[in-house]
Amino acid sequence: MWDRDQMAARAAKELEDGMYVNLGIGIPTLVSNYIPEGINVTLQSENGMLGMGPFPLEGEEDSDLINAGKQTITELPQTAYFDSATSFGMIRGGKIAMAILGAMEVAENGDLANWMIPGKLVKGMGGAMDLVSGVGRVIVVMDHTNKHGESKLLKECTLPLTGKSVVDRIITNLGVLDVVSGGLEIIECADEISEQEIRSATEAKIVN
Amino acid sequence: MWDRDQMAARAAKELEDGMYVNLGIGIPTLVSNYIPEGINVTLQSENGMLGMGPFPLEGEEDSDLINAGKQTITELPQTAYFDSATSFGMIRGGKIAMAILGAMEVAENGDLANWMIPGKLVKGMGGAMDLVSGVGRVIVVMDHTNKHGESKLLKECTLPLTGKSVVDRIITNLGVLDVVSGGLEIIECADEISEQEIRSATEAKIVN
Amino acid sequence: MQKVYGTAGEALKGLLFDGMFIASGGFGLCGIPEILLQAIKDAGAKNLTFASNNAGVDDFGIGILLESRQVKKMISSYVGENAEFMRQYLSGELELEFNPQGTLAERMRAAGCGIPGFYTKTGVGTIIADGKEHKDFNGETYILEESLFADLSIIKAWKADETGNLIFRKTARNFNPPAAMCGKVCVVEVEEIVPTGSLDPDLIHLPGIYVHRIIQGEHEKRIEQRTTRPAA
Amino acid sequence: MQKVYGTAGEALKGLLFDGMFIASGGFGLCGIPEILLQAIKDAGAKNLTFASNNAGVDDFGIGILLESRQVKKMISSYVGENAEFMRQYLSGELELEFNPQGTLAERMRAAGCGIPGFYTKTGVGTIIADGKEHKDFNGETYILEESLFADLSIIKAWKADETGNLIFRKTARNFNPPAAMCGKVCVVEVEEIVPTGSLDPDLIHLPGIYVHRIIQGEHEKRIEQRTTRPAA
Repeated sequence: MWDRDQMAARAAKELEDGMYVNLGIGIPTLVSNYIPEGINVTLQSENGMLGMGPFPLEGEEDSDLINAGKQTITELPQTAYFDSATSFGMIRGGKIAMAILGAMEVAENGDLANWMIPGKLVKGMGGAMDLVSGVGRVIVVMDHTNKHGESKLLKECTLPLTGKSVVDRIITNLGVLDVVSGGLEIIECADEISEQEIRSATEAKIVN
Repeated sequence: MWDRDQMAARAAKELEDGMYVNLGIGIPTLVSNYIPEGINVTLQSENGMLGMGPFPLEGEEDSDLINAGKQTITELPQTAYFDSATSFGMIRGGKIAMAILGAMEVAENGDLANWMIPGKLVKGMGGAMDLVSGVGRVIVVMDHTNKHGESKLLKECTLPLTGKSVVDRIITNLGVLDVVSGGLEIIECADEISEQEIRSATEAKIVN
Repeated sequence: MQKVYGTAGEALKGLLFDGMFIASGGFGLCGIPEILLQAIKDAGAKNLTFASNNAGVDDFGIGILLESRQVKKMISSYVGENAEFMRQYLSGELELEFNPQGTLAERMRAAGCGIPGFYTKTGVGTIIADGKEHKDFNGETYILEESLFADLSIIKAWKADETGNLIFRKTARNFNPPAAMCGKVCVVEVEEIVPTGSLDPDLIHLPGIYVHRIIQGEHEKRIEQRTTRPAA
Repeated sequence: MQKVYGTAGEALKGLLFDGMFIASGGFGLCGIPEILLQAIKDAGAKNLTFASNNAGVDDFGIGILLESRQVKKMISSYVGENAEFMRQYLSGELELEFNPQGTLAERMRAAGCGIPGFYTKTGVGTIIADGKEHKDFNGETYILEESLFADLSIIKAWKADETGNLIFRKTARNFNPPAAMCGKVCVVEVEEIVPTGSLDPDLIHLPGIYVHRIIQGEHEKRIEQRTTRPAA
């Protein structure tokens, strides 16, 4: 079984040199700690920045320089700033090669739910709907099951969707699965996890 | 009867302090020579500039600084440059208060034809269709009649339209006419021109 | 024509009315028109509709107008930072229209560019698409989003010249340019007004044609989440 | 990933094919990708469709590809400067689709922003509207314009850093940013490539994400109409 950092490290293997990538909040943010040697990726912050750097040193925080999670960050030599219409223009126009996002549920057809639980507090979708419908490749990183032990990889999502048939690959604490024709395909098992364990923890149809 | 410069001077009286204005090629270009004292207007060049200055001194031409007529120009202290999508965004979004344009024909309902003569050489509409459909007020400056003495203010345009019901005011060598409900209204007669002379030189219906 | 005003109250004079629709720049608490929001609170206009990506926090940004019950409706993409917002929303006092963040930005930009509607893939197959026109282009389905034409735009920039040419700083640019474009009138607050001619014409972020009134003021520029890394 | 190439020929390698659709920046002869156009001529790709505001003059800009009969179709707003163009058009050798200038720019920008179609008032009631969907918004009629998705964008900028961040100079910006956005691949020619980190991140006109290949070269930058005023 992988922990959060191992999941992030596995997700980082998806990155290719020269890619422009958007990382969501939570485990996806950790991916930037595991970018492989020799791979140069540019991180987009959808509030208007390409080339997002690490958190600032104490005392160097700049209130005009935050990421999409409203955290203080820094710039890099290749950084460029732009407005929100331009930022989502590049997201919606397919210029961002990949988004790595968290999720509440993924369905076997690639449907994604990660923004709303009806009856509970509703915070909003932010840029998630734009990202999943616009970027080249959508990678979900999440626990395989919820805290009640129920599969988060479902036949159909029960929560309101963020996007329809948008997920390409799911990286969980149990392994890696791709959304393919007819269902999910197991690509890789986490350390000391068997394909059988993935199958029994998965409600969605597995095709291999 | 007004000459070209008098027509331009009359058109310049349409300008109000603080206006952003687009001037077409020909007589409209002369308008900038007659901007009244105390009136500050900003000229847009639709290839991507606000705050268009005069032609450069000889030797100071800059191939990167031209107007929409492809002529070398200069910048002013308030100048801002932008791309063509932004430039026409402000034109189409109604941010330009006024366009002063030449015309081949104007109809009594405000239809304008100024871009194409079928069977003759076709050069293209450039930005004219965007301007007439987008700016706050469209002023046409043109001779009242063509070289055969025929009215250019018509019941209906015979040439392909640049815009439908877009002209607000027409300034000709004979006077000033507004497009109003039901036809054209004579607002002003040129020096030594009578209303009767305007009427007999005009095919369009005059309502006053 | 003079665009520079002495105070936010003077700059907003004659522009506010009950029930109006205001577009505001800013993302979180970054680049928000904090002085103009305070002036709107002081002026007391009611039943306001705001298009703004976020709703501020309880005591800063649009939050201060929620607290004073001046807001009828929010058009936003994310309002999670604001407890008072949640309370008013769940009790039915406040209307809320969620927009995907890119849809919100594009609806503002489109309004400013004379485009009343555009097609997007964002939201297709979700509740966002309910009731919207669907149309296929090149074998893919898109939905029609209509533009946001506001009565007033309020934005925050870093510097302005006296003709309203603006430059923004870092990620404080965010929604300010599109918000500026979509209003009938745009009022901007800046940290510094510089003489016309001192900004490079190639480096203007938003030309003065979009800006009608300008004030200079002191900005708190509050940080929402102060995150740092340890010194190496 | 290396974006900087030695020559225009190298930068275009593998990108050209007969019948392809190319979007080009520039207005008149100002800010045109003159080196890349020459390289396309040298490469000999045929039956090209170009989206470009103008068609150059007889011996410069896209004009050189008209002369060599490599262009099948132009999508332009104004082609009046080019006698060879007129000859080929009137003889039926060349297809021509006139677009209002703003519609052309917006169709490029929209394609780059994932918008396959948008509504505009421009052209309503004219031959431009023939066969296009009409739709009313708020009591006014608009037409649907579809976006221009190009196989390749060729543009000209002033400076680039090694990651493709671009700045343009004065009115040579024009169609270059929207043209850059609408292609699957964008190749840019610049007057100077500067080290990454030497451009101010607040002052980038077009971020490097839109730019795939860069060359530096000597530009003729021909002036179409040299107009001057007398010394006072």
